[in-house]
Amino acid sequence: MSEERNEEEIRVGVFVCHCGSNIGGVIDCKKLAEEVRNFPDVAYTEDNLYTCSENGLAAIKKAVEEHKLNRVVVASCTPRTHEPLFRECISEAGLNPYLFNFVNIRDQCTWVHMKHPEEAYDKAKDLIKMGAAKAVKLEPLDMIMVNINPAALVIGGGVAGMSAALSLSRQGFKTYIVEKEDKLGGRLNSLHKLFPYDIEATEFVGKIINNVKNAQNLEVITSSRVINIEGFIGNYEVEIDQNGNIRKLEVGAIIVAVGSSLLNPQGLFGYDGIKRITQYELEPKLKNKDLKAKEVVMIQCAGSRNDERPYCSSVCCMTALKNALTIKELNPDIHVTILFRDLYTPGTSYEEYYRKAREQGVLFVKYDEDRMPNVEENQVKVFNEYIGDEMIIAYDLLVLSTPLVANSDNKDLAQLLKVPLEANGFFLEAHVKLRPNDFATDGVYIGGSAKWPVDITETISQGYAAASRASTILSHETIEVEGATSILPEYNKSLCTGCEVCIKVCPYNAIKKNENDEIEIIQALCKGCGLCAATCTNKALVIRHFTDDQILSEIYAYGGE
Amino acid sequence: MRMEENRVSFEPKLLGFLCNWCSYAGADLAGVSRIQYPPNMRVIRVMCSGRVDPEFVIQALELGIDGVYVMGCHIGDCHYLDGNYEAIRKFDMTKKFLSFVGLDNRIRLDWVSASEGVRFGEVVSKFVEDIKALGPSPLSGDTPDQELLEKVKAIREAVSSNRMRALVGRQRKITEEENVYGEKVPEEEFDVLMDQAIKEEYDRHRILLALEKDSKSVKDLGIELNLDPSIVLEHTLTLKSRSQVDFQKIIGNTPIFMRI
Amino acid sequence: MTLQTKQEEKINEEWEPKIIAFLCNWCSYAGADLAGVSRIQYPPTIRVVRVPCSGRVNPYFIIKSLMDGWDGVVVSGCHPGDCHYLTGNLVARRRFAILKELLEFFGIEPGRVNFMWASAAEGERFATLIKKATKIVKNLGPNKKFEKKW
Amino acid sequence: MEKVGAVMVIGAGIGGSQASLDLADSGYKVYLIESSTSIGGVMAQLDKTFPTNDCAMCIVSPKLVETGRHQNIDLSINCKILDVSGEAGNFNIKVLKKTLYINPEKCTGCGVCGQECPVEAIDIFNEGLAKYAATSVKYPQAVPLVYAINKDYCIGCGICQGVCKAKAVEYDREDEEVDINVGAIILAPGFDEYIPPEANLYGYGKYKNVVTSIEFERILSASGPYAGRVLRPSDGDIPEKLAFLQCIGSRDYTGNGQPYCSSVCCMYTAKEAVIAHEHMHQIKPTIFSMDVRAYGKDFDKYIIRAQEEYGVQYIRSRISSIKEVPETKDLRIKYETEDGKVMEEDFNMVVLAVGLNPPNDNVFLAEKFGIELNEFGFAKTDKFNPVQTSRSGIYACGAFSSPKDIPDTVTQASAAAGCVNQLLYEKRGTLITEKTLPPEIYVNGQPPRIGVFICHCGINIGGYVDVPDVTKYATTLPNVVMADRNLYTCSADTQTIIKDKVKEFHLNRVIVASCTPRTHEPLFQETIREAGLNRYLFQMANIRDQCSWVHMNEPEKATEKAKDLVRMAVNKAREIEPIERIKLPVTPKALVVGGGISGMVAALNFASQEFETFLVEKQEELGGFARHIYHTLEGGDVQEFLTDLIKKVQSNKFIHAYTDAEIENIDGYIGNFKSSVIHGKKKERTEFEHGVVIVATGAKEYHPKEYLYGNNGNVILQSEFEEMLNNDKATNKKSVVMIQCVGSRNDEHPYCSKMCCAEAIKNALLAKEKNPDLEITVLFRDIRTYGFKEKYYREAREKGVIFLQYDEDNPPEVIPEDSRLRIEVSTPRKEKIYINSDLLVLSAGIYANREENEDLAKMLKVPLNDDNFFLEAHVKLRPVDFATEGVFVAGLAHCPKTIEDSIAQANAAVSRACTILSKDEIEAEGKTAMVIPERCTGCGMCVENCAYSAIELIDDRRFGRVAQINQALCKGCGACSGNCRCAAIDVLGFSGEQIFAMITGRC
Repeated sequence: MSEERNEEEIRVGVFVCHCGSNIGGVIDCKKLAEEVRNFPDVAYTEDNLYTCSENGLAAIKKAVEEHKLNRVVVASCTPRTHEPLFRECISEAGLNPYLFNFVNIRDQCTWVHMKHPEEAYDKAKDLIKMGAAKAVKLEPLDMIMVNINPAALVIGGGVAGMSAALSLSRQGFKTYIVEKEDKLGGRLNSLHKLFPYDIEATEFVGKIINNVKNAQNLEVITSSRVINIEGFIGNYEVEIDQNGNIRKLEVGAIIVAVGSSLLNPQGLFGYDGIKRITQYELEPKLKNKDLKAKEVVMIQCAGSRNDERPYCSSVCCMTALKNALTIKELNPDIHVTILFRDLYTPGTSYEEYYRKAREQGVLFVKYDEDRMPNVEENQVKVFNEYIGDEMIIAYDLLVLSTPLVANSDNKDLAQLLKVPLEANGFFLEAHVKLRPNDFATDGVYIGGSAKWPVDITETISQGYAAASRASTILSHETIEVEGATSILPEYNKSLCTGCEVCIKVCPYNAIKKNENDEIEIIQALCKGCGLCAATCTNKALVIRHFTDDQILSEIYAYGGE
Repeated sequence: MRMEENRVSFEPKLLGFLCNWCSYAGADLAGVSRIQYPPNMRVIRVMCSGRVDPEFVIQALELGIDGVYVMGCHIGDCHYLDGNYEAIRKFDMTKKFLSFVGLDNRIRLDWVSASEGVRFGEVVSKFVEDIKALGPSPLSGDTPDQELLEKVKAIREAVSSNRMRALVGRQRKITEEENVYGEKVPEEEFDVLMDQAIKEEYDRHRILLALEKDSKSVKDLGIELNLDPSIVLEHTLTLKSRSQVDFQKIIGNTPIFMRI
Repeated sequence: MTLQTKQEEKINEEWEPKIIAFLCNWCSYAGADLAGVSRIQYPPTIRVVRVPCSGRVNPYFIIKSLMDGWDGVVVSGCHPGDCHYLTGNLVARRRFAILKELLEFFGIEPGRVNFMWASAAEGERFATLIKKATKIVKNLGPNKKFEKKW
Repeated sequence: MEKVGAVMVIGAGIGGSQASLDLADSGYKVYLIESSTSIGGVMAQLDKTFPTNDCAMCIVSPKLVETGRHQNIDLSINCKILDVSGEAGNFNIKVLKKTLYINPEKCTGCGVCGQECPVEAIDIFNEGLAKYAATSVKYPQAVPLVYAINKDYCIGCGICQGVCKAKAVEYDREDEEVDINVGAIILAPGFDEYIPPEANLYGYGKYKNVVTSIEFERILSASGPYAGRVLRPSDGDIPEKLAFLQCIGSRDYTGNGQPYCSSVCCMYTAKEAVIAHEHMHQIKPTIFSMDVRAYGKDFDKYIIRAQEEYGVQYIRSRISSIKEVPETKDLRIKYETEDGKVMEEDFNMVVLAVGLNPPNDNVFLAEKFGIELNEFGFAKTDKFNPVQTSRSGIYACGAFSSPKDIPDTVTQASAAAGCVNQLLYEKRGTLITEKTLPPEIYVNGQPPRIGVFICHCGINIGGYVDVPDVTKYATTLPNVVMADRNLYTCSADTQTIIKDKVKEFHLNRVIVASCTPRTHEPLFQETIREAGLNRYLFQMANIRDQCSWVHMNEPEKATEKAKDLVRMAVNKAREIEPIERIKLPVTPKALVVGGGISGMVAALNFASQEFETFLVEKQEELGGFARHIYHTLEGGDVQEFLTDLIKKVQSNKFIHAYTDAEIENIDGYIGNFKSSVIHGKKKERTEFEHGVVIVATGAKEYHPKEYLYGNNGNVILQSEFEEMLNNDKATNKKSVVMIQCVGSRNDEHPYCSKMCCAEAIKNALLAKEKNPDLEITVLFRDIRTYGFKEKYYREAREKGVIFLQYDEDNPPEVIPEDSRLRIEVSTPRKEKIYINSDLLVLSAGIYANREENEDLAKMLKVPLNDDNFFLEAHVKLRPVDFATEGVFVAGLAHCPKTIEDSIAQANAAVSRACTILSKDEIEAEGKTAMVIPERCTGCGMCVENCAYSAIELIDDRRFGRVAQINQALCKGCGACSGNCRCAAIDVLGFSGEQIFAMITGRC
């Protein structure tokens, strides 16, 4: 249906692979290669022992020149592993890499039909017939080049943001930090000591801050926030508002490091801010050494691992231990009792820290989720699991270990970046295991507690991880974007009525209406899934390399029309 | 040749659409683990199960293929986030259309993840057995059932009419998220509308095909398509208002319609 | 499209007659608009001149059109009794009855000039009348009686 | 309370629209509130209308377009009334404007959203016979042509917003509450037709081929779902044998219908039968009816024509049962013929002539507006003023007060406007805004500088015609200085672009190539006038409705045609000159001819608005026909009403009443009449000037020659019988016989006199009241007690009055037998019956005296119909106007009618007259004819042709006997110039040169 198809004659070359005995052992590849010869538009066939080997590839290149082939089909293993290899090979032979089709006659044929060699042979022949039919309809595609602006924006000036920014700026990329507050440091500014090595928080974060201050090509913009983001990977235009005046930054990648917030403890165990405080309110007291209490009781999982916040905030146990040890250090006679459900001190140094606290005389009492400690004016009643009886512990200072929660303004930032949030409001990464610091949308990365409450070490490593992921694209002037994307071709423009069903169905917001009100696909964002073409009400959109014609030709080849 | 074979030795011709990231990978894993399953199914690789256009499924059945299997990632796993959600909606609509001609049990939709090599073998085997039990498709072989072929052709055209594609294209967002008024349309309410549209478009495209052969009256159409003539009249006049059909002449007291 | 034989379609394919149509503003012009609103297709052979009433069409306009090389003329007014100006169409009807004979006397084929009546609600009828007029003029072939002006 | 010079009209059917136009033209601000999404009401659903078989669309859409565009009418659609407070002269009404989800200003009505909408919903306008999209317009020619989203069907998929190029779809548009302050309210919500209930015995809803008459109307309509072909719903065949059942839901005492007669079903059934036969000649219609109530003007002639010319068969019988034949889906009807035989006949299709119910929300409206409803649920109105509801300041017109047809509705609409005039005349013109226009640029003598604007209309033109190519072509045409294209030329922002371009390029001609001039020419003329150009320096080329939309499959030919049309428009534009609309002064006085009830009511209405009125009556005293009527059937005391009227007329200082007077001469034209009258014993002659004339000369009671009237004392007329009853002179009678249709519905007077049945029943009831065991027998052909009069017919039967139908061909014979009479009657069952009675009362009809009417008609140059009554301009839409402007008719002079109808028509005539008297000068139509004296030979052919008698031959000093056109009366139809042998008459705007230019300009 497309106009551009060049009129010269289609000549398909089919290369049947033995893959040693994996294929050749089950079906007769030589006979297959000969039989395939008389399929329509097939100009040359050949079988070889290992098509993916050096001489296999050389054979293909030779055949392409000699027989003036303009389509190549390789029947062997799975395209998932070998398609890039063969695309590379035929492009070296001067053919557009997309004029190649892969037929899987090993993993999905000979290996799985060993006991039925004749049917396997028929199946292989059918698959090659389908592959050749599709090859005839293939059209040359060029990879879409997107030029990258080698600059990065880091949102959030906490320790995660600073680490990422330092790493990127040292690699020579122009980097901006946008921080909501009037100074860098984030949560660390309010802490006294840092576990497990009891380093002074202010001193630690101070070092990082002045690294940031005298780093080249790193600009810090405080008390400012992001109000609009346009564009796509490599070409973002970010508008920020620094108390009143609007600035426009042009960057190639964005790192989200906005961290998390403290839970508002109102209503938890009778919190009053004087006698019953949180760990974070305890820190400054320890810093200035004004602690008069004699009996200190700490309650773990205060407000977390319940229905409202069904997650563990991972840092509260270590914070409690740190503060407990600091108290003991100030005055060993102060009794400290920690009521806990489970103590999370993973790793070697954390477990050691826990043993150290026990040695200093900190008492640990386990309570059960169903029977929460009952806090009265100056004593706590708690059912001790180990002795199976209720204990009464007097206190003159109650410290609650409250969890970290997602920032309330995550939703607005997510909207701007068009990225999803998970159930508790933290940012949702592309894949929990394989792409922990990427977003599904290319060009946007994440690190630190913005994704999930983590301790300082984890935060810093995630900062660096996000920076390195960003540098994978910033390091190129241009990057190749998936070539087989969807497109509204010129010859179909009259079919499109502008109903916008495609815009609404695209998971990547990769389709928009340009200024003269026509549908346009943002090639850089399109992943080529084909949802829009399958949904288009008037069949105007076309998915390149998987067009309706190509798939239908495969069906006809098999159906026997 | 196929017709005389008795039920046991009949080898169904099956077509599979496998999504590149999960089910195709599952199939490869079955290969790598040398899991054996019957060789009846030929596979077409697509990037996502959401890409499978209902027209492909019906075109395959029309060519006499005995069964079509569409496979995608498990819900929530889709590489493209919600491709398989759309696949469900398209598959349900296709199944409802095919239920008019009793071919709905020859298509199947399933989820196979990249790590389920064993399961891939099992589901394919099960599919081959089920189709074997059904016997060859009435449209397969050299003498396909002509009347049924006409109906399946009509279904293929109805399925790609812009009305059906608009409804199925917007169904998920409107019933699961929200429509333009910010309201969620209840699933059953949308189904009633969808079923009505499916029945209407099916009848209308059968009428269009019948008229394409030659001009006929409403009564002849009623007999040929065994539909109540009053419904045929309603549809024919709707098609006329969309200038797809027009009056040709009047014989006695009966107007004859023709395709434009 | 009426079911013409393939071969017949071929000949008529290239030549499309040029027909000038005097339509009365209140009924026939409104009928033509309704054909448009209901998307009823008819051949693109007519060029419309809007007149207040079919009574306005002076015989000289018709003769001037034929002399100027138009292949056909159509004059369409309101049904008797519908006329917005009460008797305009009745005057026109009598006038055109005589004019038809005069044209035959000039040797102009009778089919070239067609008088018809279509109301504002008869979009369908207007389209069929235009199809009929086009068919007649097409069969008569191009207007050779008068020397062509272009 | 300060009076407000504005009026609210509820319901924009034909009644509401007419009342709004009258008031808007008389200087009042009108708020027209419509509940549905387009104006036109039920009339827009009709295919043709009786008695003229006009196509409803042809005659109503120009009026609807005018209502939609009128500067003083503020139209709101899709509305609901929330609350009403205040009193006559100053009401406050809270109106809820429900959202259409589409912005009316931006929507151009192109219809793409309707085509692309995937949801199909039942199309209420087409009575469920067709489907339409959730986004739709009521019917193709809807006014205003604005699409609306029907929220109940819409699933919210958002496609219409995407495809709408004008960005008019706004899903977040809210409902809007508006407070409106007006001086008077007119209720015109129309009616709802009777729908047979679930378990009805006609099989409606069960048998496919049984349809209601309104559904059949859509089947007949050329723009309906069946495209004008009459097909039956079960299998699309043409129903050769078509049956109509009358009185479905009317004259029904079983409780599931209405007891009254719905007045219009007899006539619309006859029309539907005639049109069905006209569309499909093989259809043979049969009508099962009781009485055939064709009481209106030319109605009887229509019934006779239906039977003779269209083969419609009438069977006088109420059917007993109707069963469907399963195989053929035909319907087997069992009925008894007049002569007693039981018949069974199969019909292919049955149409139920359903009656008219009050609107479904009548109780709601009555509550909100604080008006009373009568026993049948219609608005209760005053005995002697049928438009005045129970609350002062609030009027009702049309079917909301009683079931009535279109002419009566239009008359009542104007009557309601007439009453509003009386209430608010001081506040006339206070709330309307005169648009200030810049002075016109003088362009005569300048070379033509033409600007061409070509429209895409979204994709409606751009999708098929290569608009850029046509624009490029336009720039190559001679005298074209600029040409450009825009997405929607009719949108508000493009109007400003046009004005800027006119200034920038000094354009003196403007051409727009887009849709149809019928709806859009006034809009663009207004725009270029605001840019300082004369309105008529404008031309349109229709490249949408008559080009792109109808040649969709041939885009290249459509583009070529578009170029031709643009070139022809440019050629014509080169020839056009500016046209001045001449202004005519208006004398704010009125002449009323005839001093009967109509004349007096009209004169009093004028006087109450302080217009000086001259009332001329031929007899010695006022009163006219009603002098010898005592009561109306409904019990109104006519004599008391009459004497009160006469007293008021004689005492009113604005009325000069001349009795025993003869009009000597009337000449002049609209706004400038000069008349002279000779009155009184001494034959004094008075002359006076006036702006308008109301003809209310009434008619004569027929004095029969038949049935021994005049030579047997026992044979009297109904009027004489009423006099006897009121003076107790009939106590000694034992048996009275009445004969109906004496001197009516025969060859001499082939029409029904409409009021004799009512008179007969009134007298019979009065006689029975005075003497219960008096034996009364009424010999009738059809009892035509239409509307609520049916109640009295039933009462008479209950009181023992015997009604006997006689056959038209052999009427009863009267044989005097000593002091009594023997009356022989042959009934349809072919038996002979003898009645001995001592009194025979004849119901004599009404006739128009030819000589008297003729000389007045000559003076006013107005026509008479063949029954010598005055012929109105249009039976349906201008029932009180004459074709000649400024002259109006009321009362019996127009046709026989009841007293309330005459009163309504009198007020209506005054309201129509006020549209002229309310202005100190009126503008005549611009595009009129124009004589070139040098060429005129004075043959006078044009004078005969002119339907508006706007031409006369004068003796000109220089050119001798030549024709001269009265610009005020000329409508510009051009019939005269079409016939002129020496091309001496041309029509401005459609001149000879302009049309030649379009024909010849081929370059």
